[in-house]
Amino acid sequence: MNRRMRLCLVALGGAGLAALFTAAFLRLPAFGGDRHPYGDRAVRAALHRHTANTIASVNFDLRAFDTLGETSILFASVLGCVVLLRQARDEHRARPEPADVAPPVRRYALLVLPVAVLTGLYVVAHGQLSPGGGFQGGVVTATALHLLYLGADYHALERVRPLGAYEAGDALAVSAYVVTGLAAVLAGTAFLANTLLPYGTFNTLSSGGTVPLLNAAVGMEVACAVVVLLARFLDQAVEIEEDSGK
Amino acid sequence: MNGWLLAAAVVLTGGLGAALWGVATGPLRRRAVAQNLATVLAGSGLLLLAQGYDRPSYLDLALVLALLGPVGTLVFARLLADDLAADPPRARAATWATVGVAAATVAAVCAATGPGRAMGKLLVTGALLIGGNLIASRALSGGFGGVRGG
Amino acid sequence: MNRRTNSAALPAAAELALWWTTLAGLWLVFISTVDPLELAVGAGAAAVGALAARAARRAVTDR
Amino acid sequence: MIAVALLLVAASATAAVATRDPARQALVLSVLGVVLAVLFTTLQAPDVGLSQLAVGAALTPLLLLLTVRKVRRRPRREEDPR
Repeated sequence: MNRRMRLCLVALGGAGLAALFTAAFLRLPAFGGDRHPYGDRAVRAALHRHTANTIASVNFDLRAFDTLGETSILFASVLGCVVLLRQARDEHRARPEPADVAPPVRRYALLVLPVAVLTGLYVVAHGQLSPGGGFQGGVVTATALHLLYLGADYHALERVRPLGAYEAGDALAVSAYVVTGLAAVLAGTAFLANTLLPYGTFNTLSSGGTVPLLNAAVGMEVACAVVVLLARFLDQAVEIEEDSGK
Repeated sequence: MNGWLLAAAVVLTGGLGAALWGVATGPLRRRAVAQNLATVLAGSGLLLLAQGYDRPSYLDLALVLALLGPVGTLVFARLLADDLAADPPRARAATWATVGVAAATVAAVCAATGPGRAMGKLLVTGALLIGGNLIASRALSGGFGGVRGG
Repeated sequence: MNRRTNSAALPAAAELALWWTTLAGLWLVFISTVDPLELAVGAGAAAVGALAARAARRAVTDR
Repeated sequence: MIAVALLLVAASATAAVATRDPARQALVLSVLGVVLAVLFTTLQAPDVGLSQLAVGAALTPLLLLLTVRKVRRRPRREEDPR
């Protein structure tokens, strides 16, 4: 296949894509309007199930199966990173030297770490009420732990981070999501159908049926996955060195 | 468009625009300082937007930014310590001006909210935003001495 | 032996209690409506935060 | 308001593409993340904005800079006449 042929092929595909996009674009609802066919239906469903945050209702109730897929993608990609970034045979671990951090920075890290952990948990717990949810809160919690690396050194972080526990937590959280879905099947409805729990009072922590449970599972999964992922990156950047003279 | 949104537009265009110029051009020290200041300005902008749209739950965004923004700057201060130590940033005037903007924003939004738990949340967010920024600028100008491999 | 563990346990408990009170207060500031479940979840989250705070402090100072 | 945020996003994204050095690019990228969060807020999508903040403010720069450090450490070692 020569250069000219390839160019023609790209142009053909691009033109087809452009035509499809244009056709789809012409039928879209106008930007910024107050009516939207999907939006109206989603809000109605969310209100019916007493979920104040419509986004959480869409993610963890109407399209909970999609979210299961996304969760598994994150799980699989972290697994891939763990396999790729493992310590190879021609590498060895060098102990990092302790870092010399200015006292105000160290105090700030120690002070903000628990506050950030609390905020992450707050965001996870209020996913069905206010903006946020499992993903956002999980990332905040996991980032908070790494303040220990920034405010002290890698050795300090390793002391509060039993990596095996986080790997197990990651797997456990994904299974918890699936188990919640299977519970609905056992109760006689569809997989992940939100009919198991009472919907509760609108705009309180116990509203939304299974939405808070799925949120908590995703929060734990994301937090553990980010910790494991960052651990592999930190290992590579800080500890693992290639053997010289091979 | 009410006064709060207008104020947010001014803060975002003027402040964040200037920070963007600072982060896109110039030596590394100026870029790092501009990144730090962009966090504070965006945090003030988010506070003003939450007030302007009259959505108290939007405050969570400002809270998360106030927590994680300085952490991001600490990441740069830590991992670029060698480059920054050779040419330490000096931007006291710009830092204090930005902190002034943030403090004025928090004070104004607090005054509009009135006393109560919502005001407490605002004050916590403001304290984290300003305190974090000052610590992060301290870290940029030599907070990590002699980090080698650590 | 018993006296020594006591004298070590007291500051630890005090540190945890101080952090727990601070974080539970922060949780009260964050939430919009107060109800019993909210308080229970907040107490749990504050406990996690307090444990994290103590673990972090020990990892940095005791070496 | 939306126009202001859109302009800022366009400007910072262009700056991120135009920057060559990866470390400086990470700095521009973290500002781009924050500006994107502001854009999502003005479009009344705070959930997306919160995700963007959580990932873009600290996590992406940390991953990028750790990678830069690892890649930079390697050539120096090979030049060492040992």
